[in-house]
Amino acid sequence: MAETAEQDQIMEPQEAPQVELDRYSKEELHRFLGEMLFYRRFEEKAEEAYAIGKIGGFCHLHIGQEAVALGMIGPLREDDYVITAYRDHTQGLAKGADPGAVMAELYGRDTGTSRGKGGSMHIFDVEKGFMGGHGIVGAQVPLAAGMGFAIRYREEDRVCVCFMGDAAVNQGAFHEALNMAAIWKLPVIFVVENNEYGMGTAFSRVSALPVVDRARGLGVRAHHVDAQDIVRTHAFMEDLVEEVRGGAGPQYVDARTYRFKGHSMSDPVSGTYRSTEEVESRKKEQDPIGVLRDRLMEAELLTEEELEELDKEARARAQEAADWAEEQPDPDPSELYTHVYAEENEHGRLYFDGRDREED
Amino acid sequence: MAETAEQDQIMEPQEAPQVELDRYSKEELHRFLGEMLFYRRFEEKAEEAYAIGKIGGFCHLHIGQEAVALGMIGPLREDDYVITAYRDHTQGLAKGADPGAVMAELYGRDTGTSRGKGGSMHIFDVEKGFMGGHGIVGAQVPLAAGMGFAIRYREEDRVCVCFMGDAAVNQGAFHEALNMAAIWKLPVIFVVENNEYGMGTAFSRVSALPVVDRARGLGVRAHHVDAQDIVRTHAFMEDLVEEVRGGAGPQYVDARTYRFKGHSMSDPVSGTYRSTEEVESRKKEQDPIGVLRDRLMEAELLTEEELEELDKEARARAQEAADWAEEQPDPDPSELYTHVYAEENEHGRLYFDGRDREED
Amino acid sequence: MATITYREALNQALAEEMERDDRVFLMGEEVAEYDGAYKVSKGLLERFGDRRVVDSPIAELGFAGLGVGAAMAGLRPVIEFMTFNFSILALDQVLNSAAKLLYMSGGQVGAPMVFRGPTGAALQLSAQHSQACEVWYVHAPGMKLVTPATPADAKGLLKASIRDEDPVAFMEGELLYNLKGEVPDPDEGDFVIPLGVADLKRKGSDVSIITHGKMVHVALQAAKKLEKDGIEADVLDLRSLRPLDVEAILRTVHKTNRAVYLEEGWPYAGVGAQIVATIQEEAFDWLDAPVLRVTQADVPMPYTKKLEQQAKPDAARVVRACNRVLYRN
Amino acid sequence: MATITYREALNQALAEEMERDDRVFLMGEEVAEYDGAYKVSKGLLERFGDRRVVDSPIAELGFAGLGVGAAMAGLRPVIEFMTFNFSILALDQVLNSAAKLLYMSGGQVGAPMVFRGPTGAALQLSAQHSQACEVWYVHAPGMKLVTPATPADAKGLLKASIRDEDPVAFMEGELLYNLKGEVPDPDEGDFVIPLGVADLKRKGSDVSIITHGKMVHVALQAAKKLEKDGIEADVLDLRSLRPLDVEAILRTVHKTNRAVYLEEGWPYAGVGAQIVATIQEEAFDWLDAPVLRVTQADVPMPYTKKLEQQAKPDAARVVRACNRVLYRN
Ligand SMILES: Cc1ncc(C[n+]2csc(CCOP(=O)(O)OP(=O)(O)O)c2C)c(N)n1
Ligand SMILES: Cc1ncc(C[n+]2csc(CCOP(=O)(O)OP(=O)(O)O)c2C)c(N)n1
Ligand SMILES: [Mg+2]
Ligand SMILES: [Mg+2]
Repeated sequence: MAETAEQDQIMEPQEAPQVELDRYSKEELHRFLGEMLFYRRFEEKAEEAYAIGKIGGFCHLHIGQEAVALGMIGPLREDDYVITAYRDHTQGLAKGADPGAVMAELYGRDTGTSRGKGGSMHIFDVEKGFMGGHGIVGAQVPLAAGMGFAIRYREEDRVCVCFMGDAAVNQGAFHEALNMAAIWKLPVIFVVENNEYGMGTAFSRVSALPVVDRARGLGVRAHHVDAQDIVRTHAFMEDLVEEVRGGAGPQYVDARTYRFKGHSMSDPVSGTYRSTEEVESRKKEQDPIGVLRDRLMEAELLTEEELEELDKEARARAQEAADWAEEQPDPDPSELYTHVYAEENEHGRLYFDGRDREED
Repeated sequence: MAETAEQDQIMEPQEAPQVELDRYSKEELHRFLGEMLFYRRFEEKAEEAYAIGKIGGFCHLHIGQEAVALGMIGPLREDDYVITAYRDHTQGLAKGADPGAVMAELYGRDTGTSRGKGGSMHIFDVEKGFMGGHGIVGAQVPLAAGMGFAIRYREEDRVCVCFMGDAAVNQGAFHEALNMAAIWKLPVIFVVENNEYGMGTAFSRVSALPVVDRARGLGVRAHHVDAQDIVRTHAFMEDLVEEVRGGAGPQYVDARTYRFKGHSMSDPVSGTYRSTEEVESRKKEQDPIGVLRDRLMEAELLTEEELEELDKEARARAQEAADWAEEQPDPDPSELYTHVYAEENEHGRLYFDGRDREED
Repeated sequence: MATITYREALNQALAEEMERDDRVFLMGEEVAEYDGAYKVSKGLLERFGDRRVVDSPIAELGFAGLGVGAAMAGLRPVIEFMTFNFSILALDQVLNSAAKLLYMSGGQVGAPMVFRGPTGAALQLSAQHSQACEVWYVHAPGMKLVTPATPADAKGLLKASIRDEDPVAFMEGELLYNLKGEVPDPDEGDFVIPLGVADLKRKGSDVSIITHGKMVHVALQAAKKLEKDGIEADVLDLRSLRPLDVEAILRTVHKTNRAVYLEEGWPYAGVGAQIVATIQEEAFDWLDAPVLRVTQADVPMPYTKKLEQQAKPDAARVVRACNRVLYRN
Repeated sequence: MATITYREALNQALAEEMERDDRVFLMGEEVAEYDGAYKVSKGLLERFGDRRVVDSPIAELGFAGLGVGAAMAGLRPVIEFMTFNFSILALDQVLNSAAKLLYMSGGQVGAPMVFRGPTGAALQLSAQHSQACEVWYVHAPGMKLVTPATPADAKGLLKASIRDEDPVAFMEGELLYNLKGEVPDPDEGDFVIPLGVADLKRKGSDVSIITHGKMVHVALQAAKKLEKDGIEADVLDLRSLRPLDVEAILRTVHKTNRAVYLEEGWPYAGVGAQIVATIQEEAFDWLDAPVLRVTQADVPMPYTKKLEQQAKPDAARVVRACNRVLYRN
C-alpha cells in the first residue's frame, strides 16, 4: 500500500490534450465525418422505422453522441473487446457489426445480429469483439472487468473498452468493478458517456461531485475529454489504448457529450427536465458532426460538395441497411427454445412448461 | 455542481487532532478505562462460554477494538442511532444495552436482547438506539443512510453512527449509500473499523488505495484517527457529532485499530494470514487499554491499585452478566412463529409449512 | 363511483395515504420531477414537495436499503422500482433486511414499507426487462406480496399495503396502467381492501381458473371463449399471494373439481407450483383431474414480436388447459 | 476406491479440472491464501499459483459479474461464494447476465461457468446465514443447478459442471464437508457423473421419499426408522434440479404410488412445490394419496438451538409425512 500523498498525485484527473488537425490525413478526417454522418442517418432510419411500428420495445438513439462511438472505438483492433449498455447501435457499427444485421436485429429478424432475440438493447457481434448491449444499468461494468481479467490471464495485449452512461457511476457494480480492475491492473478503459442526464435526472442532482471525480477513491487514473470533438477524442484514445496495451492498467474517462434526442422513443426531447433552449444551443454549438465540419471547412479541408457527397453516401448506407433488414425472414417458431442452453444434457429435463412436449 | 478544484479542497482527508489528557477529568478518564476493561472482560467471558458450548454459531469478538466502541459511541445521546455489522457486542454495550441481556442473547435465551432469535451477530436494543447487528457485509450502510434520511425528514438533531469493517468499503452498498448521504446531506457518520483485515485478507490486497481515500469520489468528508487512543478518539468524535448535529452532513472516518483475536471463534489468532510477531507487537504497543493505562500512569492519574480495582469491577460486571444469562429461560417453542410478521392479517394464510395447522 | 385508470387509482392511493400520514414518502428513480417513468406519481411532487417525493440515483440496492433504514426509524417508505426487473439488484436488502429484521431483533424493529412498481412483460422489451418477479419475493417468510389486477383493487390494496405493519411487495403491470375501471370516489369514504382476500372475478361451475395480477384479464378472455363452448369457468383472482386466501382456492376447487393456474412467470418453482401443491395437499379427494399450469414459456423473453407472443401465456392456452382438465378432446 | 471427505472430493475435482484445462480458474473470498473459508480449495494456490486461484474483495456482485465476463471471453471460471447466502447480492449478474446472455445474443456468447459454495443452514448461524438458496437459481431458465449429497457425487458432478457449456450453480452443504464416502481413485480414470441423472439412494416399495442435497441423509435416517416399522421407502436423490430426472421421479411414484418431498428450504414456491406439481400433472392416476412436503418451518431461521432444531426439517417429520401418505395412524 503506497503512501496516500503519492497515490493522490497519480490520481489527479487529466484533460485530454488539444490536437491539431494535421495529426490526421485529409482522407482520415473525411472518413471520420462520413462515419459519424452514417451513424446519424442510421439512427434516423431507426427512428423512422420505430414510428411506423417496424421496431418495437425500448429503443435508445445515439444521436449527438456519435463522436464517442467513433473516437473511442475507432482506435481499437478487431480483437479488442467493446461492451456497453442498451444505447448500443452505433457502438456496434463502430466495432464492425454489419449495418444490415444491426437493423435486422431492430426489426426482430432471424438474420439480425442476435437472431431477433435481443432487439435494440442487445446488439452483439462477438466475432468483431462487440460484446453487447446490456440492459441493467451498470451491469456491463463487472463484465468488462471479467474480459480484462481474461486478457491478463492469457497474457494478451488486447484491451477492453467499457461504455456506460453517467447515471451508471452511482451503481454499486461500478464501484466493485473499478476496485477489482485497480487491484489487478486490468486492461480496461471505462468510458462514461457523460450526456449529463440519466433519463430525466440531471447528474448534478444525483451526485455531489462531477463524473470525472468518481474514480478518485478507487485508484483508477481518470481523464476527461470533450467528446463532441472527434479529432481530440480519437487521438486521445489512440494514445490511451497503446498505454493500456503496454500495461498501464485500468483507465477512467469522462467523455463529455450530449444527447440530442429523448432518452428513448417515448421521452420528449426537451420541455420537461431540460429546456428547449439548452438542447438547441447544444445542437448548434456541440454537434460532433457540425464541430468537425466547421473545423475542416475553416482549414479548407472540406467543401460543401464533399460534405454533400459524404452525407449522400451515409444516407445510402443507412437506406441499404433498412432495405436489407426489411427483406429478412422472422425467426422460425422453433427458435423459441434454441439458445436457452448451449448444452442440452443427455439426461434430464430442462424445460418445465410442457410446451416442448406438447403434441399439437 | 461546484467546481472540481473547490470540491477537492473540501474533500482532503483530515487527521483527528492530538488531544491533551486535561480535556477530561480524572473521573472521566477512569471511566474510559473501566468501560474498556469491561468490554474486554465481557468478550473474554463470551469466549469462555463459546468454548464450552453455551454460545453457538458465529461469534466475533471485539478484543483490541474497544476504543472504537467507546470513543465513537460514548459521545452520543441515547436518541442517536448506532448500527453495525456482526461484530456487535461491545457497540451494543456502549450504546446502553443491558450486559445481562446481551449475554443472554449469546446464550440464546428468551430474555436476550433479541429474544434468542438473533444471536451474536444480531444484537439489537432499539430503545437505546442500537439498531443492530447485521450479517451481510456492507448491508448496514444503506440502512444507516435511511435512518439519517428519517432524521432529516423529521428535522431532528439526532445523528446516526454506522460502523463497518474495512472490507465492507469494497461493497457496492457502501458506494451507493455514501453517494446518497452526500447528495442529501444526511446526518450520518460512517466509521470504518479499520483493523486491516477482512477475515484472512489484508486490506492492501483488495484495494489500490488506503481506507481513508475510499470516500474521495463520493463527496463525503473524510477523517482518520488513531482509534487505539481513546482520548483522542472520544474527543474527535465529540466535536464531529456536534458538527453533524449542526448540519455539516455526512462524514467518513477511518478508525485505525487492530483485532487481537481471530476473525471468529474458528479462526486462529495468527500464523496464517498474519504473523505472530505482528499480532504480539500490536498487542504490546497498541492495546487501547494499555495505551490509556500507560498515559494515565505517566501523568500520575492512575495507580496500580486503582487499575486493579477498575479491572475487578469490570470482571464482576462481566461475571454478573454471565450469571444472569445462565439462569434465563429458553424461548418457548411457540416463539418459532412470533415476530415473523408484525401484523397477522385478518384474512388469508401467511405460513405454508402446514406446521401451524398440525394437530400434534 | 368514478371510472379511472389503474394509474390514476394508484396515484389516488398514494396521494390519500401521504395526506393521511406524514410518515409516508415516495422514493425512486424519476418519481419526482419526471412524475414517474410511467406517470404513476404525477403531480405528487408539486403537491407534497421534495421532502416527500424524492428522486433517487440509479442505485437499487442503496435506495431500497435506505427505505428499510427509514422504516426502522419510524417512517413509512414507499419505494418505487422503475420496474421490478431492476429490483433483483436490491433483493439482498429486501430478503435479508426487510423480511428478517423483525425476527432477528426479537420483535423490536421491523420494516413496515412498500416496494412497488411494474412486474412482468410489457411489449418487446426482451429478456432483461420482461421478468415476472413474484417468486423472488413470495418465497421468503416475512414478506407480503400483493398483485392487483384492476383499478379498484390497485387503489384499495395499495392503501392497505401502505398501512400494513410489514414489508409488502406491491407488483403492478405496465400493461395495466391505462386500464379503466370503476373506483369509489374519495368522498365516499376511505376505500381500503384488506390483504388476503381473493376475489371471484367471474362465476362458473365447470372449471376453476385461478390466477393473479395482469393474467386475470387473460383468464377472463379464456372464460369467455369457454362460455361459447358451453363451459362455465370460475375465475379466481388471488389479489394477494401472501397472505393467501387458501379458503377461496379450496372453495372453487370443491365446486368445480378441476383447476388451472395461470401465471405470467416461469414454471419452475413458480407461484402456480405452490398453488398446485396446496390444492393437491388439501383437496386431493376433490380433484377429478390434475391441476394444470399455464405459464410463460420456460425461456428468457425473446424480443421479436412473434416469438414473444409465443412465449407469453394466452387465452388459447388457458382454454386448452381447461379442456384438458375437463378431459375434452 | 478411497474413502475421502466431501471436502476432499471437491478439492480433487477442482484440482483435476484445473490440471486438465488451463481456462479453469477459481475466484472468491479467501479461496487462495486462506485455502477457502471451509478449506475446500486447500493447496490449490500453492499448486496453481495466484494467476488461477484468486482472492477477491468482498464484492459478490462484482466478482460474480467478473466471472461472467471472463466466461464470455473464453475462460471457465469457478466462482466460489463463501456461502450462497451472500450470493443474493450477486443475483442480478447470475439471472440477468449469466442465464440470459446466450439467448439475448442469439447464441453468440454464453457463460459456461460454475457458481459454487454451501447453501442452507449449518448450526445456529441465524436468519441471514441459514438460507437454502435453490429457488432463486432454479426458477430461471438458462441456469443449471446441482446439489450433491455424497463425496462421490460431489466429485463427479463438480467435474461435469465445470465441463458443462452452461452456467451451473453448484450448491454444497457446510455440514457435509466432513462427510466421508468412497470415491474412485484418480488413477482409476476420469470420474464424471452426468447432470440430469437422479440416484436411488435406497430401494423400497411402499413410499417414495424424494429429495436433494444435504437432506438425502435425513431421508435415509427416516427410511431406517420406517423400516423398523415394516415400511420400505425408496429414497430418490435428484442430484441435479435442472436438468431434472423426471423419469426417475415418475418411476418411483409408479412403483409406490405415494410420495413425500423433503427439502431444506422454505415451502412457498419451493423446489418441492415444483416436484409435487410435476408428479400430479404427470402421474395423477398413479397417486394413492396427496404428495406431501417436508420443509424448513416457514420462518427466518432462529438462532437459539432448540428453535433452530424445531425449524429444520428432520427425520421424525419425514416419518410422519410418510405415515400420512400411507394413511397410517
Ligand atoms: C438497474 C436499472 N435501473 C433502472 C433502469 C431503467 N433505466 C434505463 S436507462 C436509465 C437511465 C440511464 O442513464 P445513463 O446511465 O446516464 O445512460 P444514458 O441513457 O444517458 O445513455 C434508467 C433509469 C435500468 N435499465 N436498470
Ligand atoms: C456479503 C458477505 N460476504 C461475505 C461474508 C462473510 N464474511 C463475514 S465477515 C467477513 C470479513 C469482513 O471483514 P471486515 O469488513 O474488515 O470486518 P471485520 O470482521 O474485520 O470486523 C466475511 C468475508 C458476509 N458475511 N457477507
Ligand atoms: Mg446519461
Ligand atoms: Mg476488518
